[in-house]
Amino acid sequence: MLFTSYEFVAFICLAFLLYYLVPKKAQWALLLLASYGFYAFSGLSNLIFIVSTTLVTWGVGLWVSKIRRASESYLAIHKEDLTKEEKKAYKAKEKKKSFSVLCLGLAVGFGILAVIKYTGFALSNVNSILGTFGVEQKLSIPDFILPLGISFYIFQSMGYLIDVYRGRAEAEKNIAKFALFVSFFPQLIQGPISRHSDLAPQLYGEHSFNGSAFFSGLQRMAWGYFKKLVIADRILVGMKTILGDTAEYRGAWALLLILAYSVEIYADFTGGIDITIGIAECFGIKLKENFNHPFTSKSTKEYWNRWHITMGSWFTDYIFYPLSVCRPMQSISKKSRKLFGNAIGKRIPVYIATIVTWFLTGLWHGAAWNFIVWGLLNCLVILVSQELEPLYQKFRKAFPRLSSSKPYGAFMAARTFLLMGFIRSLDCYRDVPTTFSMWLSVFTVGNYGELFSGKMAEVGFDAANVIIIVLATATVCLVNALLVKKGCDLRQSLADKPFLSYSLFALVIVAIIIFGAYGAGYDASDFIYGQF
Amino acid sequence: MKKILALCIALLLIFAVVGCGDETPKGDDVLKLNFYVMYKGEQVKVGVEAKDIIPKLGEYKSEDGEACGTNEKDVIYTLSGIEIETHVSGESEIIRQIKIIDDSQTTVEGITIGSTRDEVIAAYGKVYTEGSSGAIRYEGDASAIEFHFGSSGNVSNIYIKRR
Amino acid sequence: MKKKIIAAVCAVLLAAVLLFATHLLVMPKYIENPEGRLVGEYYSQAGDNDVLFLGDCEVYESFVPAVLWEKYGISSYVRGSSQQLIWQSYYLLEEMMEKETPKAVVFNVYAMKYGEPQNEAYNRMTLDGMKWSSSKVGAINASMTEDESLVDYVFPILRFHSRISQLTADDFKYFLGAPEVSDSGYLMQTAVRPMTTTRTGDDLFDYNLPSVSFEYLDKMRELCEKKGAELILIKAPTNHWKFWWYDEWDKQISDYADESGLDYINFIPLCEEIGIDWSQDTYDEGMHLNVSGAEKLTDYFGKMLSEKYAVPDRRGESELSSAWQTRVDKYYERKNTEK
Amino acid sequence: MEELLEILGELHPDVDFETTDGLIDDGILDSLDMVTLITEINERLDVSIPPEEIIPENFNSADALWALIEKLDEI
Repeated sequence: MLFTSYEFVAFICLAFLLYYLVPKKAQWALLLLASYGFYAFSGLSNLIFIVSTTLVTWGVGLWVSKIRRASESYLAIHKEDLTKEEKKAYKAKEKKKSFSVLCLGLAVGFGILAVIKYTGFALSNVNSILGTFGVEQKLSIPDFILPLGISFYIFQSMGYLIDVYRGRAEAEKNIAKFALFVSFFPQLIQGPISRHSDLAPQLYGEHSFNGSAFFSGLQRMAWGYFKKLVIADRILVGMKTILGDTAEYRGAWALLLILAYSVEIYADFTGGIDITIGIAECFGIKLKENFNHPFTSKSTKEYWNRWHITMGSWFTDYIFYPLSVCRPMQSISKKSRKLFGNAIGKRIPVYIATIVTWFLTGLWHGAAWNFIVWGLLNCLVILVSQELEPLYQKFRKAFPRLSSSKPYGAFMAARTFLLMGFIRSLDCYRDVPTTFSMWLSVFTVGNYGELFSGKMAEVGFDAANVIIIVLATATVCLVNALLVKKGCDLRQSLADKPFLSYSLFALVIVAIIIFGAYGAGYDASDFIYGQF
Repeated sequence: MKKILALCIALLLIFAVVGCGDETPKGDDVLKLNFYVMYKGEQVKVGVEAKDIIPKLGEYKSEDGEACGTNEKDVIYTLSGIEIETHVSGESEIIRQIKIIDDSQTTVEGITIGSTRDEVIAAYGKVYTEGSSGAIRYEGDASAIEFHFGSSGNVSNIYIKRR
Repeated sequence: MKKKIIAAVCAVLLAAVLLFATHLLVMPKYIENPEGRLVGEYYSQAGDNDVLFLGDCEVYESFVPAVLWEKYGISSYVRGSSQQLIWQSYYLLEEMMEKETPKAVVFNVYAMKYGEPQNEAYNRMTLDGMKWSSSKVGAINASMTEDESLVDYVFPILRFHSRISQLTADDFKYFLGAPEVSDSGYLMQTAVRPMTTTRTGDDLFDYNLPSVSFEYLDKMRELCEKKGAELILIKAPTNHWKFWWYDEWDKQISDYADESGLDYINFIPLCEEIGIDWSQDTYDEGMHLNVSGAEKLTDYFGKMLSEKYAVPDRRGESELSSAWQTRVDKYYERKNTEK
Repeated sequence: MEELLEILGELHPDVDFETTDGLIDDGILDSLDMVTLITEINERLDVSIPPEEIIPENFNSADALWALIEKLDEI
């Protein structure tokens, strides 16, 4: 069920109504019912996966925490009569046991994801390798339809398991409550990926109706719908034609696509997250922010601290750090420092960890070479800029006034925006070679005149459409500028001026209804991240 | 504790079996053919833009049938041996039906006006549906072919229609 | 707290006004193809009609209520619309029967060849003109294609909002509504384009008319019986391969009429007798009659209605005849200006 | 404690670790330094800092870091 469908609007109104009617103790149960109702809507066969993930994660979580508690109580009892070494040995043994149980849970969880999402991709690669060696018969590739949001709820569950193993989260005993944590419907489609310690207490807590909080949640939702329907879906209509015929639309059109896709995916993704956070806010639940004005970032590293924050922190906490401090990596670090000296030596483990993390991030985005190359390119840019850091510092020292001036800041932001735009267009094109040839064509084919010819209308960007997109994007930039300048939450500062905030809210709703790209005229498109 | 995990693993096995079990029914009952007619070396198919095909087919007569209430219309192009019916809506004119009207044209499978019912069944197989008019119809992927029989029992008209 | 309530009310009003203005702006005005305005024009003459016509373009291009009144004193209305499907005809009848007690209901059976929803554009042209009633809801539910939803009918702006970027001068000119285009439901066509084609309809794979059509015909019959009106099935005269009336269909209708004791009149073979000349009396080469053909057919059928079906001549009633006099004058004025 | 200061000094000689307490928040230590720091500590102070302890609170100042090391050491 898409966020932008009539069914969802009806569903959400009903959910809000029941949520505040049902006794507070049962509110979480209602959320669970709503979540499974929402999920069943996307196809009953998908339920198998989310149910099995929930069961396995819940079971393994309990088992791991049982081992941990047993070892802690044992150590507490025998605190005096065990020497330090014995205690350490016992702790290591218990840790190993709970670690092996954790690995079992992770293997099952990631196993489900791998089987469903990547078998097709893996087999097709095997086939192509077989093909190069002239082997005729090919493996038949089963096409699994990707269950809704599987990448998100599996990552969230696995994150929970690791947190329980590390003692940062309490294993949930009640399976129904845990099922809600895994399947909380607003974040099913595209995250954010929440941590058990943040989300669970709020989910099971009791929430009484608070008018202003509810209204501020509605405002956030309306803002999300505005970005999604008035900007993202309108641009998508035009993009489809450009993407459909790469031979025809090259050079200037490729650049147009890159810029259009940057705005489109920003509006689509942040809009979707606004809706998700808005819905949660109406339920009295605070979800983590997933974006922090990404297009103001002056470097790629900063960009990835502002874009899809919960994914970034997930990969950092559960992939990057464990990988960079695990024993094998430490021995590499020791050896490399011995061989290449301190400067290079200390970089190698971090580089390996970074590359592996970015490879997995790319793979997680999609089962295709486009996404893997996308991940590795991002990694390359980050590592290169890390190396050039001393150079930047020298530059900043040499021109202190210039480097801290506003225009230079704007230049860096624009540079990062363009760089990210180019790399991100790997998502759109069919395959990597096409994308690279498109990038090249931007500089070689000089057909920028065509952008102002009738062809724009042909593609779908007719005058009226462009005007609406530009005006809507300008409003979004204006609001973002206010948010950045004001620092505090815009909605709070409006709270005491009801006339202004209510009429603005009404205007946003009216703009969505009139200028939104929805309904029979347009085929309602999934959230870009929806098919994950 | 062991029970819980055993339960989980068992459940996983079930889903694995269920998940990969349902292969889509293969089988030759659905003809994967797309029916078309070869006319002056051109492949005339349904569901394609008329402007790509019709100009290449030589001279023709055409008749309009406007729809009431909208500016859409149907057009029938009469060529030697075949008639092509299109539907015009806005700029697009899609071929909707090809009709073989005399024995100067045959289907790719070699059937024409006057062929017998058995010849048709021999050429297209036994899997067809029969209409109240006694006509028989073979469903293809995106098109279907119909053979209508006159009083003599032989083929009187052949239609290739969009599915 | 009071301030908040006032603010909220103002905001709601603001939104309502903006949405309603946009609604009026983006609603299709049906100026080039006026068929979209026919169904709505009935309400100005609802209430006292002895004969009601129902059906698709064949019906609103064949019968002229002004002539029926002028020659036979019959008060009638043609509630036709483009590709009016049979269930739409039934629900329109149901709506009219709430307030009217006609002597005769005339239904053109051509649309019975459609057994399932056909096309959104035609649905909107027929249904958007109806006032909201249980009949309208019934008609919508029976007519919707898959990508239509009831919400788009309750709030048409949700469907037509995308027209905001394709507005024309007509949208602003007829912002508050367009002038009446029909004469009691008859859409005048004065052009003359003689019939040229001799082609007949293609062979059909299945000549059986859909069973759902007969179900709705039964419902119509029961409704007319309940209200004491005579249901007359007709097939308006057409002579073109696009509106071909197959003999097999004709037989099924006449069999049904005999079984259920209804009259069924197929005007096609009667064209000679009526005096319809396909080189003069059609505006689109034989598909529909133009005004001269329609007047001939209406005169012929008016005689039948008054003699065979005893539809009363009410030219004596002063109030009704003055109302009809204005309609007849308007009809002739339109006939002279459009020629 | 001295040995810890020595390791920190090797990484960033220009920073006075005894007084500053915002190593992470002020961006003095980035992920590159963190990993090297942890490897050094594990190796020279015979302790193994698990990944879950890699949180800003523990690394923001030398004292916090030393507290972490002691906690890991005396169990």
